[in-house]
Amino acid sequence: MLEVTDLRTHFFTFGGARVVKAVDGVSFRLREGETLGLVGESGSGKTTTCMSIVGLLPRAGRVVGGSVLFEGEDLTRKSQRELRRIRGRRIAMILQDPMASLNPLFTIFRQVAEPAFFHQHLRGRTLRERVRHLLESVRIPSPEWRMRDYPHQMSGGMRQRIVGAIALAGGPRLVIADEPTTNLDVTIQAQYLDLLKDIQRETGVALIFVTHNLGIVAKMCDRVAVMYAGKIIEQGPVRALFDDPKHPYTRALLGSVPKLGSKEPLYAIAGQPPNLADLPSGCAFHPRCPEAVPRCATEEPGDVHLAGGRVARCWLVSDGLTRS
Amino acid sequence: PLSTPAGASAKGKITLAWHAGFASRWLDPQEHDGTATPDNFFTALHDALIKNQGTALYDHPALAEKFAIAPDAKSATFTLRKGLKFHNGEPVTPQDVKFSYENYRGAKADVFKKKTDRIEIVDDRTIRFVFKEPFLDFAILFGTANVAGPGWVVPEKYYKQVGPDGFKQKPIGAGPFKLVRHEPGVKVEMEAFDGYYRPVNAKQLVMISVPEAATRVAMLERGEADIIYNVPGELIHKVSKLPGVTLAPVLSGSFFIEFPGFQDPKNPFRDKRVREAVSLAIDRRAMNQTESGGMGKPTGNWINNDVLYAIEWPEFGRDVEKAKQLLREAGYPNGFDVDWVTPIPAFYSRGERIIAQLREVGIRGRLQTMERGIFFQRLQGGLKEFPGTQIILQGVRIAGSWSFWYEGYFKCGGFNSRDRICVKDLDGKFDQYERSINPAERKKLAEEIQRGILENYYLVPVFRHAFVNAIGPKVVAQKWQDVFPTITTGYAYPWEDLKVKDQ
Amino acid sequence: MASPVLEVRGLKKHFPVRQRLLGRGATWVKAVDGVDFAIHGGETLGLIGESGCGKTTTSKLILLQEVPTAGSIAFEGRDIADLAGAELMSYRRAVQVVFQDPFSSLSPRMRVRDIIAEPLEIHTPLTRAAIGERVAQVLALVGLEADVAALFPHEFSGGQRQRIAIARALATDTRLIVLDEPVSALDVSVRAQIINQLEHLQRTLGVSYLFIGHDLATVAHISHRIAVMYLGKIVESADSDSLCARPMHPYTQALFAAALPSHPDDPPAERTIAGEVPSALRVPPGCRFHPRCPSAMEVCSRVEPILQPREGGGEVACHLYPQPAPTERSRGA
Amino acid sequence: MATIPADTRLAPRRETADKLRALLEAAREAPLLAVVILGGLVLVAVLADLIAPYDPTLPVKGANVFDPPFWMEGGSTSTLLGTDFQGRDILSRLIHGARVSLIVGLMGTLVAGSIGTAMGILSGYAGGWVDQIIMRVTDAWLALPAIVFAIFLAAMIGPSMWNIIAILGGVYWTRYARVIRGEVLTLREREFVKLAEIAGASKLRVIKKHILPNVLNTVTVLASLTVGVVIIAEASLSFLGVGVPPPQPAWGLMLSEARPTLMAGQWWLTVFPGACILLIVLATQLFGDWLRVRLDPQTRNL
Amino acid sequence: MTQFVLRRIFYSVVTLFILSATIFLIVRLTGDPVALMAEASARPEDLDRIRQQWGLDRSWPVQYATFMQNAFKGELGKSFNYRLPVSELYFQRLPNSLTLGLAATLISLLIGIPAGIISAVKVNTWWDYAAKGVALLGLSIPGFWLGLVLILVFSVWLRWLPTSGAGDWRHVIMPALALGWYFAASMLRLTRSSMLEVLGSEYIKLARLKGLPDVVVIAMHAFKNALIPVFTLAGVNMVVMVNAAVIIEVIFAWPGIGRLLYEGIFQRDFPLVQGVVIMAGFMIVAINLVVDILYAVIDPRIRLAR
Ligand SMILES: Nc1ncnc2c1ncn2[C@@H]1O[C@H](COP(=O)(O)OP(=O)(O)OP(=O)(O)O)[C@@H](O)[C@H]1O
Ligand SMILES: Nc1ncnc2c1ncn2[C@@H]1O[C@H](COP(=O)(O)OP(=O)(O)OP(=O)(O)O)[C@@H](O)[C@H]1O
Ligand SMILES: [Mg+2]
Ligand SMILES: [Mg+2]
Repeated sequence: MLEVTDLRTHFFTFGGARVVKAVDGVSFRLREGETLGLVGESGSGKTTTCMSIVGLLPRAGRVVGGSVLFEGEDLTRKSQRELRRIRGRRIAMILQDPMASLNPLFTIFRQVAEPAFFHQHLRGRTLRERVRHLLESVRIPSPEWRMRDYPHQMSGGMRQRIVGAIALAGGPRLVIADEPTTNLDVTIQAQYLDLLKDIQRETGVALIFVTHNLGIVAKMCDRVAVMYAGKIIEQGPVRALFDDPKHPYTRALLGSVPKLGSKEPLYAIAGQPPNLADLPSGCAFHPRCPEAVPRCATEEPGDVHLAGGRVARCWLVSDGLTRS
Repeated sequence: PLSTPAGASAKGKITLAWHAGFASRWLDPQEHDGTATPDNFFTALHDALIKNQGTALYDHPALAEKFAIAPDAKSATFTLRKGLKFHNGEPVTPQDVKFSYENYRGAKADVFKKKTDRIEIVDDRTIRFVFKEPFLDFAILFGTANVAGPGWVVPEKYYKQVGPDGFKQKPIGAGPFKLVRHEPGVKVEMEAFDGYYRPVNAKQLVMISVPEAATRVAMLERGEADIIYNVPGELIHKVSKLPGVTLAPVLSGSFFIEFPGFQDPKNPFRDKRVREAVSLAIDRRAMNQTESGGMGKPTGNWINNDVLYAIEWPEFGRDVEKAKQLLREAGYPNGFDVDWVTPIPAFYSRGERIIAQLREVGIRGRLQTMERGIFFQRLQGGLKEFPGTQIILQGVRIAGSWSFWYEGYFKCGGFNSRDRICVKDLDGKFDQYERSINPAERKKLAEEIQRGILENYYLVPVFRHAFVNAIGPKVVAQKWQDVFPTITTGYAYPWEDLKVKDQ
Repeated sequence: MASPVLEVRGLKKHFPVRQRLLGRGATWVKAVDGVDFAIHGGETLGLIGESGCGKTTTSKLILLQEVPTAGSIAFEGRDIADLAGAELMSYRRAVQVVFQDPFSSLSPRMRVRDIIAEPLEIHTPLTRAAIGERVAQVLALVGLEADVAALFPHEFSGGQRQRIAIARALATDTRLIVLDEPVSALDVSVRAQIINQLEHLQRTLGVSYLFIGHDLATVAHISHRIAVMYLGKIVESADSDSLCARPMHPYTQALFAAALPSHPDDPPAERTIAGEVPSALRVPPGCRFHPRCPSAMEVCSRVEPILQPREGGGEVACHLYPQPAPTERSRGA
Repeated sequence: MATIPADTRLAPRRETADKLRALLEAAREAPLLAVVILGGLVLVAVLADLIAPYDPTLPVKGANVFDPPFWMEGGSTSTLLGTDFQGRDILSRLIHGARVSLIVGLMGTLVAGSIGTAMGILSGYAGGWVDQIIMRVTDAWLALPAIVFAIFLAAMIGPSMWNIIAILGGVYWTRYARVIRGEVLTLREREFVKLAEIAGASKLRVIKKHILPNVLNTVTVLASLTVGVVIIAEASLSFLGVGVPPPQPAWGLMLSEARPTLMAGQWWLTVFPGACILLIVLATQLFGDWLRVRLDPQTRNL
Repeated sequence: MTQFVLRRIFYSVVTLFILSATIFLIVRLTGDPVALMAEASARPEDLDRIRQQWGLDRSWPVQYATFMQNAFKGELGKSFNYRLPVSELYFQRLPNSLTLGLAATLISLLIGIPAGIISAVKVNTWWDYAAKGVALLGLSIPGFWLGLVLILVFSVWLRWLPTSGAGDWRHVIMPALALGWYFAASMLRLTRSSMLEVLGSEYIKLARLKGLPDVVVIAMHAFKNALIPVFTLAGVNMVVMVNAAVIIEVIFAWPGIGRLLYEGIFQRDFPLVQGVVIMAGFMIVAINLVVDILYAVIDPRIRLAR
């Protein structure tokens, strides 16, 4: 359904004097009803990837290469006008910050109703019904009442669910959720994740789930893509990736998460995430990589396709040097 | 002689753009402030028994048909014209004259009070003022509108009814124009009064306050104003070129320099050589050229020559080198600093010229500007308002007698001079003059005193300026003097004589 | 066991909510509503609970940023409410804090050296050189080079900044560090560095930590003991191991249920608890957790349970477990 | 065990070369125009005595009044931009006027900024009734139209350059107080301030080390916007006769004094000082906009 | 909500109180008005009489108390200079000033808001620079100079408009333009910056993600949020334009409150200056109050939170 091929999005700042290669050759595919997890550290380009798909980049950003095929159409070649008809209707997005993503001056009703109003031209009772239904589907209690409220009268969890309702309003085929639970409490997060799963089961919508939390990926996703410095360094089915991570970065990520009941020292990745405007040569991860070989510092590895639909980008993998 | 009253023949509208704000007291002669300003308004709304008008200095019969001063100068008798009316239709009676005189609270009121014994109403048209002692200056003081106002008649009944404050809002007088609308501070709209004893030519007279000079000129150019006052030096040339516009450079007040507190031993102006140096530094011709378009007069005496006993004096020369020399001799080879140079508002650019000219000989000053009212108030505050080394550029226009000038601007304790100058022997002579009832002696003393001032440079005359006004094409006039016939002030009265063209 | 470094008894903090134009209203936010715990030398106490349950308020009370409504806090045996003058200053230098946000906790206008040196400048008469030396020392402790002292905070990444914040907390002879969600804002890969670092420092320096967090796994990893807070009260506290092995309070159980799996094959949690934390303005009567509790009983809505020793050490406040005679009214003022 | 301590050899993220590059970047980005204008004006002001061809307070010997600029008919190359109503050289007056106008603009801003910042910090940091009082006073001050207030004070204490500076400073501080207070209110809640307080820092120390340095950005941005306002206000006071007293040449005064000539078509008398004012306002605004973007996006809505 | 309104009213009253005290003091520090009020031949006794008549012989606190007492009754005293009750003078001039102020506000809004929006939406484009240029001109041209140029061009050269004074709508155009120009600039800047801020927010991003037309996003979602500060400024500016358009009124001989105030200041007409300033202060405080309450109406966070 969605096929992203070699997507490159760069930010040109200081009048073009500085180029941030936020997304630099990202490829992945997504099937109907599938959930793809997109994980990576802060600044690795996750949000930019999503925004490139829906065509809403900040002024400084530009897609400089690659394609985004959505149900057979290349979104990168579409005008804003055409994209507007796709956004909210066929592709929806849930933003990270539920506090900030609702307009404080409009009622919940109005904000949930807008897509249906503009895209499906619903009016009056039908519109009301539709909104009530949407709110119900995200488990808002007494929706008739709550839709008259303003965002600030709702808790964070509720707001995020309303943002979910807005995403579902146009009946999308693909929902992109950009770290939708980062600001929520653990219990609320669990509720929300369950909700998303239920909705996905009911509607069969495909989901791209952006997160930096591997636990969420383990819980939610079918496939996972690990991003580092604007590139996907490894992707594959969730289970396989957790069981047998191929890329040293993936391994390190998995090792650095504390496990309940275990007091073993954590595996810490040395160093800091790189500066995207000034990437290290060769493999971007090599300065922090405990297994780096000389070649890593000079040449950039390419995608290596492995069995089981897995892809990795590492000299160790392509050269078969995988650590036992 | 009586002519046909106004009324049907009056037509057209005259708009005057006035050069400052309006003070409501200028509509009430009872509170004459002793300056020329109120003349402009009094002569439209009110009338006096006798007044200055045209070439007549003070003795132009107005409400009074005739008047006589007793030979001993101890009484004066006035006869009112027949059929005089106030704007509200009430007749003008000797009782109103008496009330106006006795109730008068403006400038020189104290003098009149002190010298008047009683007022006799002789018959329904005749009134006599009886004095305690010979009052030689009575007629000139009484009839000079820009000095005092007890001769301006207000309706007693109405005045008492509305009170002084109410009167200022809606004045009723016996003048050629009656009030139609008054926007305090902004606009006075008047209409020809058909009960006036002389014909009134214009139907409407509107006075608008337009403080900004450039705006006044624009109004004239657009035909929104027919007469504008006070064209600034910068615009004289331009206005003179406007089609249909006539420039009216009325030779008017005298500008002179005063050194407040010069007798203080610490004051550099104590030295006569320094004062003389100031005189030598000043470029009077340039001043006249730039400020009055050359239409003023760089005369010698600070007292205008059109008043009683004013002496003629040759124009002072300019000699920068000599001035420097005098300063060196006086012990100021590098000049000195003056704290403030204060020109009479709003003639600031003249003050600036004085500053520039003095700089050339090494006397350094800076300009102090203030509102006109504040300036006069500070003058009356005396020396304490002008501490340190100061220069004041006075601009004065007083008609009548030289003594009004001396009393107002030189005498110790005088109305505007207060304690700033105080030259004892001259003041002594002036007292002698005041007491004397011998015209010859008075003349001699007057001349002596004036010479004393000029020779010692107690005051340094600058020039007699032209109060430059302009007349628009709508006003009927052969020459500017037709509109400004009155030689004692720069205003366009008698208003009733102004005529506008058919539109 | 030696006497505790910090001992908190019956601590309460109620914030008034302004309702009237002048004067104070009748409504109170019971942010902390009767909390007891102790921290021993070289020990880490984990404080966990949902947002708004009063964790930060508790830490503020310890840090003397707020005045308690009731209860006492004793530091090394002395009630800190009584401290003044030199004693107060010595408390201020023994207790430090590290906040969540590494961007906001370092002044952007100060150099790293001055940031770290601030407590030293306030508390010690050291010369500039001596301070410089000490700064280099603590920088080394947290794994930074001495020459970063001359830089400004914006030249560092989040993890490095958090290290600087820790270095600052260590600059004086610190005995207790309050860590208010010190790793929540950090990237996963950096988080582990900081946690390891903290553990290492505790082992070498013997400082005590009050570690506040959301994430059960992280708190459990670093803490010796854990206290679970709900709406201003501690509902369960125990050794980290025994708590993880057997959470007893339904709320603690719910937290465990909501924790994310570390592997896709982990058994899915039972249905997690519903609803959200009620507002601290309207604390439910009886057991505060009863409206959300899957095993709530009739008594729960009437009687507030009090902390009782629990099996396997520690304490729990729940009617599912033996409570003293029900006559006792334990609602606070 | 590849764990403890993770990376002892952490190098600072930017090397010297990088820093230099950043500096160059900043310079490249700086509003060249603004820097050139401001620098030029300051230079002119400082060197006024050397570069002005004539004494600005004296008529030029041999020149007339109202000589036009040299390229116009009747103009002369000895008085390049012509002469004014007293025959003084306009160029020299502009040059010396730069000094007066810059001093008035900068010092007025400084006074306003200092009072306002002090008030804002006091109000925001002390809180409670101190805050209430200062804010009410600020409100009251703001409810008094600034220009009226300035005329008032000028009429009261009499004009001189330093009085004008004091007056304008005393009038325009409120906008700083408001903004700075807001800033301090958020700063006060910022964690580094809390940290200092927890470490036992005195109020004075907190203000000096933490609050003040962090509001300076905002103050600078505000200041750059105030300079223009102050210069225009000075011109307005001159128009009303209570500005910098002549013969001291200030641009506002020159513009105001020469206004009648506008009607006479002698445009150069007002256009030159007007252009100078425009220039300095332009420069400070550009500079302020740039600073605002660079230093603190939060001040955008000022 | 009522609490909120009550508190705001309380603050307003305190503000007015401080304002009145400030103005009362400053006016008295400008000097003794008696000599200016006295008739020309006044002697010291007369001055005393006037002092007594106007209550100037009493101590300042007493004078202030009396003044406030009267002010509560709506009497602002009697002008020294015009010998009329200040309120009468004020209301005489108010229609003119309101006309001018409203027209100038309209002009400033009509220029400022659209230009501000365009320049925010098209930030860093040619449009933006043009708008910034306009703002700059507005901020750096003194009103008196602009006024004279307008007169020169439109009255003298083109002869389209009357030079000065009040009258029909044609009289209003130039003074309103000269006055509104400066305020248009500040309006533009504020609109631009608050629009920019709102446009960068998450909820605008979400609105775009919903696939809403740009017009809806900008006009409904963004502008409504950006409106609040613009509103406040417009309100305050209008009061300033009504009460303190001193320079413009002098240039255009406009019979408004600004000139009244101007002359009052220079003539030490205490009651007049006090009265006008307090009226202006009252209007500003009232406008602020109204705007605050309007906020509460627009912004549910305020409406419901307090
Ligand atoms: N408007 C912009 N101008 C310049 N650089 C930008 C802009 N937006 C993002 N970037 C840069 O692009 C890179 C990728 O940013 P992005 O937001 O996609 O990361 P992310 O993976 O979503 O991070 P996070 O987990 O923090 O949300 C970052 O280095 C960021 O600094
Ligand atoms: N100064 C205050 N005035 C009024 N209420 C307050 C104040 N400070 C905190 N509260 C309230 O007290 C409760 C506890 O807040 P606290 O910050 O301690 O929670 P927390 O457990 O630290 O939450 P989080 O996990 O979100 O940091 C909250 O409901 C909060 O709104
Ligand atoms: Mg992101
Ligand atoms: Mg907290």
